[in-house]
Amino acid sequence: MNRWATWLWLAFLFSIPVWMTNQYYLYILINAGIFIIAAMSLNLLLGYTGQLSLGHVAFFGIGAYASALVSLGFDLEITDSYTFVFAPRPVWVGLLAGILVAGFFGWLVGRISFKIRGAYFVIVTISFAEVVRLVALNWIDLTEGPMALNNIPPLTLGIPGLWELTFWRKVPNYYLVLVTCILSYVVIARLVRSRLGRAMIALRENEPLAASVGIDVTRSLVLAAVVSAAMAGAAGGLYTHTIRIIDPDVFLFIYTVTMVIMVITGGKGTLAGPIVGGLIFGILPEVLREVASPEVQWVMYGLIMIAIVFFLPDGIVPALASWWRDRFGAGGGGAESQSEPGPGPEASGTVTDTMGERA
Amino acid sequence: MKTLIKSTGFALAAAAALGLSGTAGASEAIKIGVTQPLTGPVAASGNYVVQGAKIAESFLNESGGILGHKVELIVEDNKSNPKEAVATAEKLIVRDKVPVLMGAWSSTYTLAVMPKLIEYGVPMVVETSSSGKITTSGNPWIFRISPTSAMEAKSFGTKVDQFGIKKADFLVVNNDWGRGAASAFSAMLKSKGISVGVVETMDAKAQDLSAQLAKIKASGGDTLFVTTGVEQITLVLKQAKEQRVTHRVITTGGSSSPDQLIAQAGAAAEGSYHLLFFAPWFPEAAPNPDVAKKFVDEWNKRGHNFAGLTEGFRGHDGIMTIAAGIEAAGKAEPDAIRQALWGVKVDGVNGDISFIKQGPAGKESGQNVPNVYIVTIKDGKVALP
Amino acid sequence: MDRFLQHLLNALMLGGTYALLGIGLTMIFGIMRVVNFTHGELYTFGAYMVFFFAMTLSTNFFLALVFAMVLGVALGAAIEFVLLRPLRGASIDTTMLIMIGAWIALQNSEQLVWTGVAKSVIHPFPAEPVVLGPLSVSWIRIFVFCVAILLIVGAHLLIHRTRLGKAMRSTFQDRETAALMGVNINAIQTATFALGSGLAAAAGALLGPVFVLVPSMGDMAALKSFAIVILGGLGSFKGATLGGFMLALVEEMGAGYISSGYRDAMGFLIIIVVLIFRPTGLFARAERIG
Amino acid sequence: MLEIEGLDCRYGKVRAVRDLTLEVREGELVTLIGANGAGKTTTLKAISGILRPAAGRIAFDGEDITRASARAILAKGIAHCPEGRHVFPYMSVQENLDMGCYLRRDPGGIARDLRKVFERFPVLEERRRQMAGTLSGGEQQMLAIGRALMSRPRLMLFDEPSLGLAPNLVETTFEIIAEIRAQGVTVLMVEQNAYAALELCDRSYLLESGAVTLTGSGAELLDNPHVKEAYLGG
Amino acid sequence: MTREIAAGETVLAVENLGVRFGGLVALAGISFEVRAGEVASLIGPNGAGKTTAFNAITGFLTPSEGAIRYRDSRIEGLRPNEIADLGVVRTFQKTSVFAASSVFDNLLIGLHRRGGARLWEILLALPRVRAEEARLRAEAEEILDFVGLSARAGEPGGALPYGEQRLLEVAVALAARPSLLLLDEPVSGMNPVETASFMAMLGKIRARGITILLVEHDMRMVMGVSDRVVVLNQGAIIAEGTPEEIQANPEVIRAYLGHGADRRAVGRA
Repeated sequence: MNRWATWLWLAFLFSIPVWMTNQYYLYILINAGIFIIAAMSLNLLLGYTGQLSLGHVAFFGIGAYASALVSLGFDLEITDSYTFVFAPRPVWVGLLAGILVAGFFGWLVGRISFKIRGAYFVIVTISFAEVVRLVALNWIDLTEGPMALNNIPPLTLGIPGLWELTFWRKVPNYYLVLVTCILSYVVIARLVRSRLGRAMIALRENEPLAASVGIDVTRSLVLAAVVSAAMAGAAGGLYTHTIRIIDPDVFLFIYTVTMVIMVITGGKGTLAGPIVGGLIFGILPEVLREVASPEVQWVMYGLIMIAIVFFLPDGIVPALASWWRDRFGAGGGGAESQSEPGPGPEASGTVTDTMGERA
Repeated sequence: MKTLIKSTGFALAAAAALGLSGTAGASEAIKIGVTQPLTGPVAASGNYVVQGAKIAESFLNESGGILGHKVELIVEDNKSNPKEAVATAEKLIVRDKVPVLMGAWSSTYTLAVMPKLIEYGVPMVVETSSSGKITTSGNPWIFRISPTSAMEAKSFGTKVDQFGIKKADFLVVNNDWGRGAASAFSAMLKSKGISVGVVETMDAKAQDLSAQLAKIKASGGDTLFVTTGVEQITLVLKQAKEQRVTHRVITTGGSSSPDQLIAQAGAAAEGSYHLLFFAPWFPEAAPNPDVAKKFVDEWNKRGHNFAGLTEGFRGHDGIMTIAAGIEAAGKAEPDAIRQALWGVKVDGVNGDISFIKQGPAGKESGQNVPNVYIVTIKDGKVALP
Repeated sequence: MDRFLQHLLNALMLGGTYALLGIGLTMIFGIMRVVNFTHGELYTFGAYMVFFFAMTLSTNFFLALVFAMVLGVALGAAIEFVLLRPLRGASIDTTMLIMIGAWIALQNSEQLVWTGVAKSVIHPFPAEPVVLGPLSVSWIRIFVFCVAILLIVGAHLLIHRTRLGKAMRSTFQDRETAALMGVNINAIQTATFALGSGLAAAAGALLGPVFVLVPSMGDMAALKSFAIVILGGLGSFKGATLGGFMLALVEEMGAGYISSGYRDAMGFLIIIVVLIFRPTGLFARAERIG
Repeated sequence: MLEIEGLDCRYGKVRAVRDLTLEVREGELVTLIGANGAGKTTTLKAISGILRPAAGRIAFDGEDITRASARAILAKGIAHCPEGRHVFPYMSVQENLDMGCYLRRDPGGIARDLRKVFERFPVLEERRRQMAGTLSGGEQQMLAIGRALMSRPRLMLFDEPSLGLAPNLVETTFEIIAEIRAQGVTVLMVEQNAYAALELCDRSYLLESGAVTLTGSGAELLDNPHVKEAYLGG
Repeated sequence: MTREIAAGETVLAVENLGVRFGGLVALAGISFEVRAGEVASLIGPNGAGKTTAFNAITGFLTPSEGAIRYRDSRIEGLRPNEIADLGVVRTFQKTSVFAASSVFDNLLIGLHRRGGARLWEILLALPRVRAEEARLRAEAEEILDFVGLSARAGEPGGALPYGEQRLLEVAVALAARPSLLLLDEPVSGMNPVETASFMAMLGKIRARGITILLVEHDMRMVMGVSDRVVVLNQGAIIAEGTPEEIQANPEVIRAYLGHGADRRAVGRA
């Protein structure tokens, strides 16, 4: 039955462009989708390993810049006589490069900052994002600084001369984002239900105990940081090729805050949480745009965030799950593994089932 | 997974609700989309532009609208942020179905919106942005009434001799506008044989500029070109005085408001020069004195901040240009408006507005050649030099 | 050389208010274990309150400063009472998220009330600077510096010499034992948050007339406070004081001799470097809040 | 003076104290003995109000203080000298003593009591300005006792006063406690050092797994082989 | 993992182990051994340094001096996970389970060392990853069965009653396949019935060939299960021997019951 639900759900998602003719809503969904990917990546760190990283936008932005630069090409004057010239590459190469570069920075930040915890870790991650922003702002030769990189090409797939598909319009971009979303979901779902993912969850729940059963703390955290950063980089790449301009403002703290709100609202450490939170906070600003002046919108944003932490500290998904359990009784159970905290057995995914992961 | 389905279903239901609420009835009015920064760091300027645009809207409607229809501005906040600028463009074009846009203040926001213009085939009148890229990147839907930094520099170049500059320093805001101005003006100065000392930048939010000023003081120049918003110009003037920087200060970019400087910087503003695109103290000196006077009067009547006039007029001129385009096109359709804009001649507050072609052949953007004014502050009053 | 000395003087003047900001934040963290993201908003609030009293109501400038500080204390107490008290014992992550929400809400309320148009406070000090040989500094800056130093000394005395200060320090050092001594831990936490907030408001009230007022002015102040506090070690009064002056110095010298574009990056680079090599801050051994 | 009836305390799922009943009469020195984890410290914390009991009743001078705040309980005259001293390490000796009389508002009385403390512990007067964290273990213990005395208590709770002290200091500490009691302060002491505690006290309660298993005068318990079993297993 | 060890051979050798925190001496050069197949206990009054010794042996703190040998390797200064990899696994004094994870997942986490799937294999869901998962699940079920928690597999670890949580702790440690298991106060807080069943469990663990080092305050339990007892007091070893010897040792009695014991003894003499 779960399997059917999954297919139905996917069919629904794939059918949206067919019946949702208003392109504006599609645009909102594309944007929400990109931030859902970013939120899912943050969830891996924040929800599963329990590290509150408030510099996550750095990876998003690094992925965006790397992807844009690779597909636009750039010149760098190394010395007076030597200039490094990087010719433009196809966009899909750029996207890959964005993922790799962001992943590399994830590794770097993980290596140096997981030595410290708590408030210190939080402040270091904020600082890292801020430094990256200032570098993007001031390294004019590479990033054009505040003048922004514009005319970034959209993704083109296919065989040159024979068949090509350029992602100019909403519908192909919607599918692009949807497929990336699904891939990211599968990556996270497979990871957190694997040996390596369980190690990350173990660190969140009880670090000394995890270490005592042989889990390498630093290694697990760094691995989580790399996967998380790479995924955020992918989101950044998608962002840059759909919005087609990128400037240092992409590193603003408010974007990290948005991602954090999405994860917390939806339910950190759950697979569905960032998706739910991402949809709500991807759509809410557009709803608020209709009803309130800009400042009031922001004030409400802040108040909603406070209210959620106060009244639904675990987020919407666990709250719904427990409501469902109370109302209709627990299903499943037994020796079925469920790596998620709060939610009951029904929260355990079936996407992976249908992908034939589990025997 | 069930939870996922349930909970995402919730969110989608919310989306659907949004869809229902958003169906506006077909209105008779001709809609013009405006995207401006109404919140965030440059919110003040964006709000002035909108105030000017609203004045133009009233003027138009008082005189019977366009083609017999009322004009309705739909104003969206781009939150001083390129991503939001794109969102506003999407919303205005797709949802509100506006046939033409005005926006988006900063070059970054304008550049962000530009691919959307091509995607949907909607023209946009650019009222403030100064980056050269906007008109040279081959976007045929762009019509700019504001000058590029290069045009401003060139215009100033005709009067530079009277200042007797030997060595100039720059202090500019670290964004496209400031950096663009610094490079355009230093190129112009160098071409006139004037040497350029240091080029210092400041974060748009920076308040303490003492380090930059100490460096400028030590450079030994005689003139300091400052490009930034009026708040920061205030700070530059005050802090330059504190540190006894003796440079003559010339502000570029047309965003400074000498009245505000007099009020807030006091004696520190004395003797500074300001390049403006509108000098509201002297509407009679404008090329179209009637238009300028009428606009200034209405502005004052509405109780808007006088200091905002140097920004606000852009909104007026932008909307008037669009109105002329629609009028000439005979219908409120994007491509017709685009073609008609090439032929418009508008009596703007700044002067006559018409477009020349810029950018790669076949995909040219429209660029107006606006007037540039220089005013100075003398005895606590704005004066023509 | 003249330029170097001028940079040094500028750094000294700026450092006083930085220290004020840092002390406020470090006290709150030290005693309450709350990373206070509203710190910058209190700074903004202080500045606008001076504007409100001095410019809108035409109150005496110095009186306006006092009012602004007092109201800052009151606002801090209110935030603590409404948002933090119900969450006593919650994890640091939870309170951090609450404070981020409060920060967004407060900043935009300020924007709503005061609009984005910059405001300027006219102060009664002469515009002509004080000239000391090749150096110059304005009267208002000297005034701000002196008041900042007075407030720092005052805060130091309050913490070390008064009954309230002792209660704060004891709570910081050993919460349970402080309770055994009869200290009302809840009240102490409110007092600490109010006092820390008051110092931030004071910094804003003092710098407002020097600079111009915009609703987003608190963001940089908040980020700098974090840098200062990390530099000095979370919870360390002396560390925050020294950290304030050090950050000002590094920023000023960095902007003067490296690149003005990276001025604000200096603070963050310091944070990262310090935390890699001395994770507990430069003055970890220094006396903690007491 | 102090009556406890049916006290139950829990840490999450762990029941640290089960249905404990005891009383302390004015002027007595009563000890709670028992092996580690028997629930002695928990009982003291419940009395002084820093731990909320799950069930039961605590009365002081006949007044119910079960739900009273630590502050109110201290004000009624119960001082708690916690296990492991818990002096404030970054405050001077003087400031630590000041904290002891945090609730008192009688400067004259405070000065007199301070005099008394310094007479009893001259070393504290010598180190008045020194940070408490730099004192030796024995000195810290004196400070902790002095600090508790500064509230001028009528009932003093001592938690493991001998823990971690060198043998000669252990003796001194017990002598001091006896002296305090001789001056009219009622004492309830938790002590692992059972024999010493039993020799010192009027009456004692033996706790095992959170419950009282034996009670009687010190001498009675000293002769009871069950005490040794409670510590070393049967 | 290395060669076979015969019962009775020394597996863990603590040599002159010293730990200082600042000026405080927590352990002043202690030496003792644990032999294969035995249950050894480390006891002593509060603050004697037992948990400190545990922490040093399992890598949670680095000793200031001395050596710790496990089989053929020096393990002092290694990280906890490296020590676990050698087969030395511990439990904690305070209840320590993965509270939000199900009991079954607790076991799967414990089985970390038993798997070897790499990131890319997991992301591609290779057959060998699936096979490994199936194997780990089977092992987890087997261990749950062993400790008698099979019925609880789906419940969050933190929701179990106290006694069962302590069992779960042991099960998680067993999942890491220790050859030496260090238990830190495993029965503290348990009622007598629970303690008794735990002692039975200890026997079963031992029967699996796992050597056990125990820190415990419940002397009935210590005396009931130990082959050998090492007594610590104030950071030093004061006695070592069989339970009977220890119970009769005057030094031990003094450590536990205090100085009065001497006077008592003198008084009686």
